[in-house]
Amino acid sequence: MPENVLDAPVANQVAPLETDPFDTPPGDLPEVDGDALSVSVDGFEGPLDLLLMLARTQKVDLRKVSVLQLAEQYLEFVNKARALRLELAADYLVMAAWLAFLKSRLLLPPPHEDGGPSGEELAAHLAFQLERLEAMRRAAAQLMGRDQLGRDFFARGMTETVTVKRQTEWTANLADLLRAYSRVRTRDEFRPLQVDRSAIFTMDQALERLKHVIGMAMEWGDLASFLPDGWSLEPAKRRSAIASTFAASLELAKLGQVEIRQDKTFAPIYLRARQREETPA
Amino acid sequence: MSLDDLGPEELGPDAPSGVEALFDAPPLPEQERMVEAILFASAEPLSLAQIGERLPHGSDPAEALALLRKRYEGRGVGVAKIGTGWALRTAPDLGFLMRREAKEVRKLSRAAIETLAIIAYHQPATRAEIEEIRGVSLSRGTIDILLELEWIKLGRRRETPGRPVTFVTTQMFLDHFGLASARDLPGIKELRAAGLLDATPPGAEAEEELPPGEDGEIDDMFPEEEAVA
Amino acid sequence: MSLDDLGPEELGPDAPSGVEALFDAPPLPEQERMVEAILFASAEPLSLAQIGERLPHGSDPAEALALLRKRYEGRGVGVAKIGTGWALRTAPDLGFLMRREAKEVRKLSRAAIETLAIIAYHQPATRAEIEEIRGVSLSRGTIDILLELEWIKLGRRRETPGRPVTFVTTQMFLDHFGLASARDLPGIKELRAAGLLDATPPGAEAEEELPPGEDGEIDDMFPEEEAVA
Repeated sequence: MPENVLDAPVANQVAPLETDPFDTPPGDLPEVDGDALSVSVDGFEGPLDLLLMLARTQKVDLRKVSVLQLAEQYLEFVNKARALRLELAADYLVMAAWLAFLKSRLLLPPPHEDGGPSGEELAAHLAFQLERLEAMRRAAAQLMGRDQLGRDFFARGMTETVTVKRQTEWTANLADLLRAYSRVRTRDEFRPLQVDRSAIFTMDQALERLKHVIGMAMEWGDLASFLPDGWSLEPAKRRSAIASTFAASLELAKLGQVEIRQDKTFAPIYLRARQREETPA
Repeated sequence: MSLDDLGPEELGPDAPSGVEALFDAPPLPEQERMVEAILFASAEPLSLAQIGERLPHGSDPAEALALLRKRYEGRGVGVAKIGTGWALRTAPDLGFLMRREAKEVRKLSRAAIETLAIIAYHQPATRAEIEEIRGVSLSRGTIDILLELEWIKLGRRRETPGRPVTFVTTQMFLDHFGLASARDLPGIKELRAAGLLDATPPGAEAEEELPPGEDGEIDDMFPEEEAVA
Repeated sequence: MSLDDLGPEELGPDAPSGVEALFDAPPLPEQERMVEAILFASAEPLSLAQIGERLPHGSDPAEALALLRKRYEGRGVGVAKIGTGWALRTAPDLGFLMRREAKEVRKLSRAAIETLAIIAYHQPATRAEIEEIRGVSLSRGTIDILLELEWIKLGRRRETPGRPVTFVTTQMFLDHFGLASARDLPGIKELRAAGLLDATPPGAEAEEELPPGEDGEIDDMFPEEEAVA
């Protein structure tokens, strides 16, 4: 079993990445310190980021990283986090499941030709992804470490030489253009909703109808059976009728005219007229 | 005599390096380079004292500036005295080359950029269509500015009653916005994904944006606009 | 022999002025002065063609620029190549003198910096490719900050299902980081040689079961990714 990464002080392995002076505001850093109890995935940008950090604890060239060992390290991390009842985002769990699958492929003898990729191929691809991510991080740090315009080297400070002919140049950039279009289209989406009223069964209508028919319903009846004729077939009309009839039934329950029953969540809702004789006066 | 009193003349360009060198002014040619960079980058003319403040301790700004003025004599750019300060300026006799630089750069108005965006996405677009999408009538100046910038031009007339003129974007438009073609403009979903569209009103995700420039019929292009009062 | 055939050499700097001289290009040293003034006055890099447009008819902008570059070698200000353009910029080693000119640069998030690097090294890059390399989905605001800075722009749509938009870096990006071209990005040759700018490990089989979180998008850059479990 590899060393327990949760217990290992790994901060120093993370360090090379954090030397990038332009980034990583405080709080952005992965937080895995010597204390076994402080397991946090908050600082990681997803499972791949966490895997990369774990891979670094193997202290080998990323090309030589043991993917099997890495899978175990990750699964152990996830188990630990779960034991501590930490909420893990779904993608961490998906990655855990995939790594468990990869582990089994790596450990079991190669299956008969099922056409799927071998465990080694999957492992090679994962190792490649880690190496590529690390390479991009290093490239990003190198890029930001370059001399930058307006900080290390400069364009001319004064803007205008000759003011012979005043000419207005209108300018806009691509972000302006795209924002403008977004704005126009959003405004469109916020226009007052105009619904085809024919598909709407209003609550007033439902209340009127329910008041009339509930008086005859001494037995429990499914809410759906109280819908007006012709409103149950078309989905849009049915939805509207159910919503308004349900709202109307709540209203009548408040007034003490109706009783409502539902056996469990999402079970059918039953209504009946309030049984007067059972009510203590 | 302290090191600070040593001008570069005393030490010369071959002054011994070492601990003391940290406190020495750089050689005069280096100071001249420095004055050149300082004047170039400064947004306003600088006095000799201001130049001196920016140079390493012990430098001789007057001497360095004199060298620089000499170097730029007769060049396309020169060291000019402006009030009590010094600045790099283009040579007065070359002013005729610079006329096009004398521009006042202003951000395009909101109406103009929205109009432009609608034309870019829905081209060819008529004035009525632009007004319909923006929900306000279009002022004359808006289209004029865009035409003048040569970001839009007239397209074919629409073969509908009244045969309205249409507007389309130009190659200059593509050049200015760094686009390979109008078809490369992102759709609504992609705009939202890029964070350029902030609000997501309920039900909005159903909307599928037509890729621009697909040349759809006008009726296909604005299907949801019919309900507009 | 027409006057247009006369190079500046034939006429010399002392060529008689008058009506004919209007049609001659000025002598090369004068052209160099002009290029100097033109570059000096322009805030943005100018291409050789743009410089040529501003020079008198018959001038040789390439030759004049070559002379100018030589003249500015080792100076406090230099002629920098930025993409397809040229601009005057202060020498990077003198940056410390210009501290007070330095603008407060917006601190970019780690996500934005990595996204920029991925676009720069893998361009043109789609959103899905950026997400696949980083292993997380792009948060809102990342792309739009880079667009706002004008460090990236839209490239051609990928001609694959969904026709996703692509992103490429701009000349402003090159200018900001002092790069002559995207080929001069630090370490790009090594990364390419190591296969790290490819979609799959060297020698990998085309058909693969990929780790989760991959989009399986088909395109030029990642042609093998279609098979996702």
